[in-house]
Amino acid sequence: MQLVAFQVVNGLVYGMLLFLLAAGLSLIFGLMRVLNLAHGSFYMLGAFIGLALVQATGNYWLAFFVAPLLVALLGAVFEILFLRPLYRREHGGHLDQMLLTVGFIFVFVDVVRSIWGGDVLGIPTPEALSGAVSIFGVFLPKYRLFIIVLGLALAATLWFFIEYSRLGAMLRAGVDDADMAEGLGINVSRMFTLTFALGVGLAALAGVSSGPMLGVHTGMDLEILIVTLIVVVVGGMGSLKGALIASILIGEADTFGKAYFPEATMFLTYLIMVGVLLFRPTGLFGIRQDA
Amino acid sequence: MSILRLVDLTKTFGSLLATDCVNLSIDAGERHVIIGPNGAGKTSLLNQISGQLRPTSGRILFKDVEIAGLAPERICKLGVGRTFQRNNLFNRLSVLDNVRLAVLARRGNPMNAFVPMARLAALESRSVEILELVGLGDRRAALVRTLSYGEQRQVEIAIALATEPDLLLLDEPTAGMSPAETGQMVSFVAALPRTLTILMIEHDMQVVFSLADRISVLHYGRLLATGAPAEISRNESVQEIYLGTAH
Amino acid sequence: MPERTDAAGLPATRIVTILRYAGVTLLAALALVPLGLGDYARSIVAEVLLFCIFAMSLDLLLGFTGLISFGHAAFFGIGAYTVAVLGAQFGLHPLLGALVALVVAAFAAAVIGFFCIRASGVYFIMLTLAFAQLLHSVAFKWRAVTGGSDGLILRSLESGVTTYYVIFVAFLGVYFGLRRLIAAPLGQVFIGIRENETRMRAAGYATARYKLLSFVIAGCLGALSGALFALLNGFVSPAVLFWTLSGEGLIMLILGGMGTLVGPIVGAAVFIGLKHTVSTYSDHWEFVVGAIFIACVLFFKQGIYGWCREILVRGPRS
Amino acid sequence: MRTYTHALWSLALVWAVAGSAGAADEIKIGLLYPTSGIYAAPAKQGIQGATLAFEEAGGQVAGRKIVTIVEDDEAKPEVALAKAKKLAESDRVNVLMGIIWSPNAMALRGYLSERKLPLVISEAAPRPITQELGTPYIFRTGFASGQLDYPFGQYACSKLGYKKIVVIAFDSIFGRELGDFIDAGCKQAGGAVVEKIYAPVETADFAPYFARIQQANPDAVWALWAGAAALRFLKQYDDFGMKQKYPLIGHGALTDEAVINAAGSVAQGVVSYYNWSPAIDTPENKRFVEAYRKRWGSEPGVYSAGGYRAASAILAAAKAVGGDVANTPKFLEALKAVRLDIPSPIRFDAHQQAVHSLYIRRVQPGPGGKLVNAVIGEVRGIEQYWPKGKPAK
Repeated sequence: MQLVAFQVVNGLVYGMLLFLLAAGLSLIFGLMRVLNLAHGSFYMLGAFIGLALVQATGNYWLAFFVAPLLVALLGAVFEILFLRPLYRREHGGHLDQMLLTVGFIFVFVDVVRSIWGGDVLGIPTPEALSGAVSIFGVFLPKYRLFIIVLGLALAATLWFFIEYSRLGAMLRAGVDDADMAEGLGINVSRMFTLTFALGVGLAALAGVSSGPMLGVHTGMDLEILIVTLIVVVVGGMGSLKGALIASILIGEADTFGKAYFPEATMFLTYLIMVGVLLFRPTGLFGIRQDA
Repeated sequence: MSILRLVDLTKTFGSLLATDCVNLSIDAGERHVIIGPNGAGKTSLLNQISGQLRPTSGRILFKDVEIAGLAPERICKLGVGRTFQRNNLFNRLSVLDNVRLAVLARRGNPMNAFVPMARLAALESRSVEILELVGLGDRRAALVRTLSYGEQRQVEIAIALATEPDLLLLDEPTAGMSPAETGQMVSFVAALPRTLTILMIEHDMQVVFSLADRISVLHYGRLLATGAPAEISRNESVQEIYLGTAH
Repeated sequence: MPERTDAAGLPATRIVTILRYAGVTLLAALALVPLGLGDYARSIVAEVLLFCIFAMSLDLLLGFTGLISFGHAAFFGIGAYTVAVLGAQFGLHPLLGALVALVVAAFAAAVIGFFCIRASGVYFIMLTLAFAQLLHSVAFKWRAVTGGSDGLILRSLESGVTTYYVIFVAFLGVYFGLRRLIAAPLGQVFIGIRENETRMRAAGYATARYKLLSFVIAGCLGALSGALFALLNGFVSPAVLFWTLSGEGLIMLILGGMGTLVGPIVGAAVFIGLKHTVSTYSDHWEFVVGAIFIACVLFFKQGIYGWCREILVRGPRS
Repeated sequence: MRTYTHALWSLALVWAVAGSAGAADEIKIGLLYPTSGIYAAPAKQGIQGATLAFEEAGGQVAGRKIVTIVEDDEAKPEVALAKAKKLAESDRVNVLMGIIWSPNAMALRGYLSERKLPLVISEAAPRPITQELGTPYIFRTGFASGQLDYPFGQYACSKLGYKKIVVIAFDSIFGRELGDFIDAGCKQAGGAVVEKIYAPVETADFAPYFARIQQANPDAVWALWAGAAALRFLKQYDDFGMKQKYPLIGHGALTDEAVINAAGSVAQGVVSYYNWSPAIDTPENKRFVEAYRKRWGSEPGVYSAGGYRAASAILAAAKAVGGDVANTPKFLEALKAVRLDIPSPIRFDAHQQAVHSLYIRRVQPGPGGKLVNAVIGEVRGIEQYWPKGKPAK
């Protein structure tokens, strides 16, 4: 029983990390119809910028807040410079935008490697969260519990923001129908920039907060990208609820798979995805997609 | 003898009723026009008949065969051709290729992977025949995207005719046309053989009254009235909610 | 905007004649390569030719049918592994292995395609990617058959020159075969689906069936290129199934220009050429790939070939 | 017709360029390293180590200039093969060295024999290539898989007193093989591996496996992880309080200098083994470490030592044949006789595999507080391990 509880919690930790990434990717896609394949690269940038800030200031929490902001800023610039010129193209230029983000996967990883080298790096666990606690006989590192709390808090904040704020309402309108939103006088291009910045900022937050747990290295972008894409596809593109549920589902499946069917772990997530898409071609909570 | 029968046809989008229990029967050879204000569910109705939309409930009988919920290509093969409200063409292909693709589906072997299309003379002559019928014979080499809007509407009709339908669905064939083009379109449709049944949506009342054998009025998804043009123009509730607003 | 490939539709101008001459010269030169070039240069040309096949097969899917696959490496890998496994485990001659590879790939493409074609847009992209990654995992895990990460070594043909001519003939076959197919009704139906699927269905085409057919043909040709790769290289590892290969296929298409048959050939040649030169002189090969990709998407939408054609047809800035 | 003439001219030009060969009095050495991608850092170390050796020799042997050409094998066997062909046929190198990614060594084997081109492997460890699949053209100055692991299994059981061991390694042929060799070594010394866990190479989260370790309740855990995964493993092993309960021992990659620098205190106390450590306290090693530091301004790692060693072997053999490396049979003979002392002593066995010393190291703060792999034990003259028994001569 304790072992099962232990695995459930660990699955949740992984799931929450995936959620931070999936939420951003899903929002960006839902609103902008852009499949941002460089999402993992922003995750990596978050981790490396966070690491640089920790090394420069010695303060983890500064890095925790500032690195995502910097990456969000970078994302805004990225959206304005590279994605925006393409919306006018055929079918909104979405294929071109996706291909563009593929190009940036290569560019970002090379830039990061040039700056930080190819060595393995780590962010030390902040003092307050190092060590472990024992809950009902289950031994858990404090930092992992922090990741769970962080993920749930952000899920609640995002939900609240989307349901109740003005910006959130505009975002929902945009996800439902971009043409209509423009008709309602919403400044769609500013919305796009903000959403993209928010999305990649969340990815960067995932990067900097995974640092103390998973380390920082130049392969982390692709490691996380594929599984994030699977989560988003299973949950349904554009759905926050879908992203949350699918993140937990994939996180738990992966953890339990490793513990109990180690030979099949590599296939498990793919099988879930194929299975879900077989019955629901747009994911568990996906919006209809005509593009 | 009726060629198309709609029985209790209903389509909902969430809480919105696009088609509300519509019963309608159309005779072979009839020219039937559906009118109704914007958002009355006219195009939704057409889309259900031609298979782009799947009805929520009810039946669609074409030549006494149930076609509700069939795929568009199946329905097309059974003999229902259509045009779209907004031009829906192969914009980067030539006029000839647009029509030839439809001719190929009906008269050729689309699985042929060896003989160049240009060498299949029968397909080409048939396509040219249809293009000349709609008055685009000399525009066959032009790319569709370079055509005028009215010419593109003609390509729409040409493609629909090339599928050799028994029932032709026209979704606002004169929308966006100049008065002269509209006149041409009316005489063209009027000249189509009576072996072809036509169900069309139209806003322009002049067009409606010069073509229709019978008219149906849709309002918020419900069929308000069906009858000969004279009856419809006398119908009080129609005048109130439809003709009234049109004035 | 890539123009449609329709050999018959082009005006018989001087430009066409020039292009034809250039094409014939190129083919003649390619036929003579083994006589003049050394082993290494010849194997590079052979590599270019087989990646031309890969890029053309992807183009059939993406450029002609409008299906964006991000998992074409799956078929390349199926082809390569079929030849390698049959050769290494059963001693089958690689050329026979290549034939078997086509059958295996057709079957696999039918199954994978059946699942993928149900989905559209991004979901299609993701499913193709997922299937390719799944196969990558299989190649990694199924050590007894695939050799895992160590890969498989296979017997090559009697001589490098023979291998070259096998690849050259396959290239000719695929190029002229696809040219025929594109001009034929089936190819025109594919183009129709790319241009407007709704219209095609309303005109009576069961488009799902044709998309699946396109997927299967592209899969077979992709497998052919993979089989030739195994033949040329004498070695196969899970890298041939990795998603970066699918990405490189896309780069070749964008670089050369999709929706034409010459475009992928130009793209594959330039890409492979660049890869071999840049990686010798710089460790920033990834950056260069990314930058090319970005530049093509932003500025050269029609690709090198499309751009050249435009200049030839219209004259420079006329 | 003009078009044809032009095309033929350009074709002739291509022939001319491709056909040109290098000067005959140079010693051309091809370095095959994965200089891009995730192995870029080890590759850089290896190349720097080799370069240091070539520079110390004055860039020449017996008056012949040493020319090195570096190619990126991208840690992909297909690429390694293509690049080896390029180095052999286009650059016409006399000898190849390098290779970190094991499958690449296997992929080159047939081609090297066909081409009669010598290769000195600096790192890649696939065992068969110096055993049942040995060829006259392949030498290895690095270790073969099992070479260090089997004796370490014995050492852990007999000297460290760990009778019950759990193996946790990345899932690959190499990882599984090493697990088996540890097992065999343990058994030989009266212990046993009670559970073997093989997880994907890119494993991010090890927590699910910790439960299995707890269930097995071993005396120690032997781990094989490299690079980023090693860092994660060390961190998470410590986070979950596993290190206090089950002492961690492992392959040298687990406590590579780059890894322990990034990991910090969580790596402290881990016992590992390798054929080298920068902390080996001999004059030869100190000389190497000092020279490397001075030349490159950074600390040497195991790959630096590996590159230096492979390059030194080539230099020594080239010297023995008076620079005539183009005479392959003579050069191969000379290679077999090479013995090196810097940075640590090696010689080749009859199968062209280097005989190493095994260094048992513990991660602890060195002078200046920085963590180092301090040497706590040494076993000399370690020959490669033959799981199926050494063939009778």
